[in-house]
Amino acid sequence: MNELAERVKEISDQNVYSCYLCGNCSAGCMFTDEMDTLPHQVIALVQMEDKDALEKNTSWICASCFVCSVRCPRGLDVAAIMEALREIKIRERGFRKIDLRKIKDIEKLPQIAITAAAQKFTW
Amino acid sequence: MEVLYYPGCSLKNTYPEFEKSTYAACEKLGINLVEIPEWNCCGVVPSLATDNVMRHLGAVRSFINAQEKGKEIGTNVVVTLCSMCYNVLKRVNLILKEQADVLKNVNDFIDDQPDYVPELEIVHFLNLLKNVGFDKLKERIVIPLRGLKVAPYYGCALLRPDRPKGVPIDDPENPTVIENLIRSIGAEPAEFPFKTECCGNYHIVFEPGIVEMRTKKIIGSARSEKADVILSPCPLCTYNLQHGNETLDRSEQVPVIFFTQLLALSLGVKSHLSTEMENQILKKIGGEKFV
Amino acid sequence: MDIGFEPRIIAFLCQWCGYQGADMAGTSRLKYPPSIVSIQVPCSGRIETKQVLEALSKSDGVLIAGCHTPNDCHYVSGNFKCLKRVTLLKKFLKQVGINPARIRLEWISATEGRKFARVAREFTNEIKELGPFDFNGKSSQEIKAKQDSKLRLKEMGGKENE
Amino acid sequence: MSALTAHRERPTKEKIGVFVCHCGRNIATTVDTKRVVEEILKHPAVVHAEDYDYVCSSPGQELIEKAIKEKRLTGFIVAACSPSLHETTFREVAERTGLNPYKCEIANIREQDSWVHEDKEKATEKAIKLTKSAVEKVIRNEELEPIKVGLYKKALVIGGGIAGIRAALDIADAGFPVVLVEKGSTIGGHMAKLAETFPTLDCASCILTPLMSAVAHHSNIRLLTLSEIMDVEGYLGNFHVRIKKNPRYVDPEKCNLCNDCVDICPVTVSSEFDEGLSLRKAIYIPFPQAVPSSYLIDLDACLGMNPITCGKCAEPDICGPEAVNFDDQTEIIEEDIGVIVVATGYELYNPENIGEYGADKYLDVITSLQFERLLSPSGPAVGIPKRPSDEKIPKRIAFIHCVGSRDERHQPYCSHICCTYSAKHALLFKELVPDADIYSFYIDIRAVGKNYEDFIRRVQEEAGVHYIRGKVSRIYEQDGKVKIFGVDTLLNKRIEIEVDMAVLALSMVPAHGIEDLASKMRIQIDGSGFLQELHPKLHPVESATSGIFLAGAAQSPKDIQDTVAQASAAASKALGILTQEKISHIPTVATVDTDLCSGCRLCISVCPYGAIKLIDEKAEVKEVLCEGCGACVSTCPSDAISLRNHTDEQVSSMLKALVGEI
Repeated sequence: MNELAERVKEISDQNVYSCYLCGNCSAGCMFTDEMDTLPHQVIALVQMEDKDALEKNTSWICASCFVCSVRCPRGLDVAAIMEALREIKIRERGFRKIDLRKIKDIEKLPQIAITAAAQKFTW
Repeated sequence: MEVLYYPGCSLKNTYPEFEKSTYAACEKLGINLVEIPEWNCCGVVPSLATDNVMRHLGAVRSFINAQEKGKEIGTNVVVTLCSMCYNVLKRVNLILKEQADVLKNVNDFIDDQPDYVPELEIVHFLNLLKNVGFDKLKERIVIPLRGLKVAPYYGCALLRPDRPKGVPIDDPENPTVIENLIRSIGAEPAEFPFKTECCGNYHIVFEPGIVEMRTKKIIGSARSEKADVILSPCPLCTYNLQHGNETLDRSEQVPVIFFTQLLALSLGVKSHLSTEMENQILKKIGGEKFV
Repeated sequence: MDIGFEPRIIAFLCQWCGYQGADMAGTSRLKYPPSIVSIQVPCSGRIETKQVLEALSKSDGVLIAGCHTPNDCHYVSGNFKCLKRVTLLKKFLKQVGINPARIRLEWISATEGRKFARVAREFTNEIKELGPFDFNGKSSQEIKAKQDSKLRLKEMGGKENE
Repeated sequence: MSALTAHRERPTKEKIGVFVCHCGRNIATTVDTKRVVEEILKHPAVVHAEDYDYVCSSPGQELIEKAIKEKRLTGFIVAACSPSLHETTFREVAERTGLNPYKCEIANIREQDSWVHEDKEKATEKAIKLTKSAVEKVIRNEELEPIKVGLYKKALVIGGGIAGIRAALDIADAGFPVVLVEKGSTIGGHMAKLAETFPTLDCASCILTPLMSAVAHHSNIRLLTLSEIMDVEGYLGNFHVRIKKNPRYVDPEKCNLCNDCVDICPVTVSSEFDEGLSLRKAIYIPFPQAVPSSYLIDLDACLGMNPITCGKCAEPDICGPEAVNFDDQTEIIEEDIGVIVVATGYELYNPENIGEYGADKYLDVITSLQFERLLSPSGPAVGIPKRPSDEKIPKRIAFIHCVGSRDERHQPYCSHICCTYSAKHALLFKELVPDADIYSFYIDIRAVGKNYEDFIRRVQEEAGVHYIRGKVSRIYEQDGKVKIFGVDTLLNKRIEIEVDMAVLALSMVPAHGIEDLASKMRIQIDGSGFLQELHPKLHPVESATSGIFLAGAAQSPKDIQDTVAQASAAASKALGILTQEKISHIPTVATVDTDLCSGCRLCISVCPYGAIKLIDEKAEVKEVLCEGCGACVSTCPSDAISLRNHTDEQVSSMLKALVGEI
């Protein structure tokens, strides 16, 4: 297993090599219009130890709706893999995806939206 | 029936009508909700990183308070209304039940409170209603909502993920519990295919465009099934769907309300719907006499 | 360890897999030390703890090779019976002060000549590391159990099937 | 060549000869055969030893024969290649010369000695040990004869699909009686429902119905439909089977297929034969070519023969021949059987289990078998598929592969035939509706079989099917259209398309009730629920129980070609037994010393063949059932059971020889 896949496994307990690239995750994903790369492609990149997987916006667009995870024919928790890719970046020293101080209309938004975004985008 | 109740932040701030309508309905149904003392934030979205248990701590602190209160009143059932709270609490509780090492870690860390013994059962209010029995519920209905077509929207958090086992309150692909509730209060459920699709979740904060795109599809799907109203179990879904409605023409909108509000209305107690909304529904069911 | 030490190893090979695997090693002309001599058994499930112990009493190590678990046993489940027995026997050996590494259980199919040769080489080296085994040696720390071993093995014979 | 004879006093009365083979240079280069001969002669039981270039050759065999006669040998050892090569050869030499074949043993000094070692001295030492160990064994071998038992020369075939039909016909044609048991009301199985078959596009009915008719008229075949196996007792050659035959309520002998009963029957239910796409009456014939050629009454749907409620079909002016018989009873039939072929076939996986495809909610999301019926000229759409919701001819169809297959949540295995039949569906449909748009979603195209790749190519080239590599995640209906969420993993594009109808290539699963049947027959079930063959490569049609053979999709998903081939293979295996006068069984079986047996039953629990029974509180081995694995021997806490020619004493003395103590 390559180092990147190993790291993903450490964080998510998912073995990306189980994936046979059927594309079910990408087919059911409601957010692909915003993604530069489809979810199954990102997994293929991790299989090939292509660090580009970390630079794609796919994992950041993923909203953890788990449609991919409940339908994966190989039983992979795809959402957890996406979270692992986010975490690898987030845990890097000096990395900052978002600035919570720059949220627009913060007083209108429900707390859960802000907390959820903070949970997913910050350390 | 006395059960522990975990409200969560939205019910105290953004959407008090969700909680208030629930209390009203529960009183009618003989359910006594005992709010957990000093509950704190659940964490909203569950951490999927298995190497990081710190994010479970918020939930566990509330569990400990619930456990102690539960001992007083003699129950281990914790009911939640907000589906995001349900999802986090359920997941964390199941993880602690299954993984003794995680439980030990967490208990060691929280040294200012009693240990958590994972014996609580986290239940969503919909399942509580199911356990009470939709047939029994039907008997208590004062205003049957005949002629009202209701789109049951589930969102993600009540149905997914399916691991650890036991998180979904119903079949993740073909849930029926809200439909059964709708039927029991006399209304007609709209079979709309987007009932389990994601509303865009926390993207409302930085990428509201994503949420608009998603919610337009969901609302459009409910509209094409001629739904008068969308029923939601989730404060964030409700917020996002309402946000979606705002970007649509008035004729394309479908109002979004909490399922407990419609339940309260049919039970003849205060629904905490806006007067306009309540009149609209009563008009639809030919019930001006109730107005 | 003594460089000149040539270990004696007895291999119990099931007739369908382990023995055929050893034959395949031969057909492929794969070399391994002549320290290993084999005895063919119908099934690894036929091998008894007392036989393994008897073999060990006359040698420095015992190799057991049967069909792969879970589904390859010609007799449905003999390999599992063997696995249970060997697991228990190793625990027993440890208790009486014999290094359980002197007994090795392997699943080797009829086509795995390469694996048989590798296991034979590895096991010989391991036994060389452990040194000669004196089952009857008075001073040997590895054995005090010979006298009551038969009795205790009988007890195990009953338990392992529970 | 050298021959030496020992003249020493011997404590045993056994006189053993040893023949050490050079195998040309194969053994002799590494093993000093002369020394082996010298050393082995020191063994007290060995009266003769010699070495020779090729002991397996004719002159070599003659050497053995000569020594047996001259030295009055009681047994001999050949130190040569592996017993798996020439044990049989040398045991035949023994038999020819008047020795019991079990008084011959092989010392393997080639595969496990000369070929794997380089040090000549050590290899020779080892050869001596191995040979001595074989001597120790052979002097303690009992003289055994194969166990012979008689057999019933009759076969039972379970399942009346194409596999069961083929196996039954093959056995019956060879002149042996066959009992063919079918659960349903007609034979023909799934194949009868198919339109045309890949890759040749033969019409399924045209190739199947003559075989069905042959079964109906074969004098050697007793056909029992609406029947189930109740229990199976006994062993190879001597099975006793009880069969429950459910009532048909119409006498096939009398019924003349006039259809008057159907016309008058007031009850309609959905047709199983048309996969729920059409209706039938409570009295019905599944399809016109059904065998037996007769109507039957579905009593669950029937109003009953009470004249107040109904009973119209039984009236004499409706059923002239008085074939309708409401008093028909369940029958228990007992048969003595020699061999059994199990061909219980498959079912399609229940699409309701795949919620995201909505086959239970949406009329226009159908199964592959339903599509076969729609394509069939005799089907509910009379040959041009119409979609179930509005009976319009669909213009856009999506075929979804791997539905429930290669999927951990459903079946992890590949169902083997879906790629090819989906291609066939596309081709047949395109021929009927030339302007149709066809989308075929696949993960991989697995067209493994003779001429299959050509067939796929033809479909791609001629039918212009849009093959899209990618799985479909969801299917739903909205605004009267079937919508599909898919992906093209080659173009890396997510796609949402609208079609008129979607066809699910559902995975094949074992027929309902297979586990129950398997446990009655003591045959194994594999991890996927199919029947387990004895060995996937060497014994693909045998079950672990002797005399029970497997055929068709009951063993694994397979197409018609493979099914028929396996059915004929099973039939030939069955015939191999039926043509024998007596059955031989290995004599190296377990035997009980009743004086030592405490009746603890441990042996019964470990025997994989049910060969041990407790008689008068003592274990007794049914020798014909025992396969000689020895599991009972190693389990017996009282040392009451031993295995013939593999006794504890033999193992013990062989061990001694192997370490040079003898």
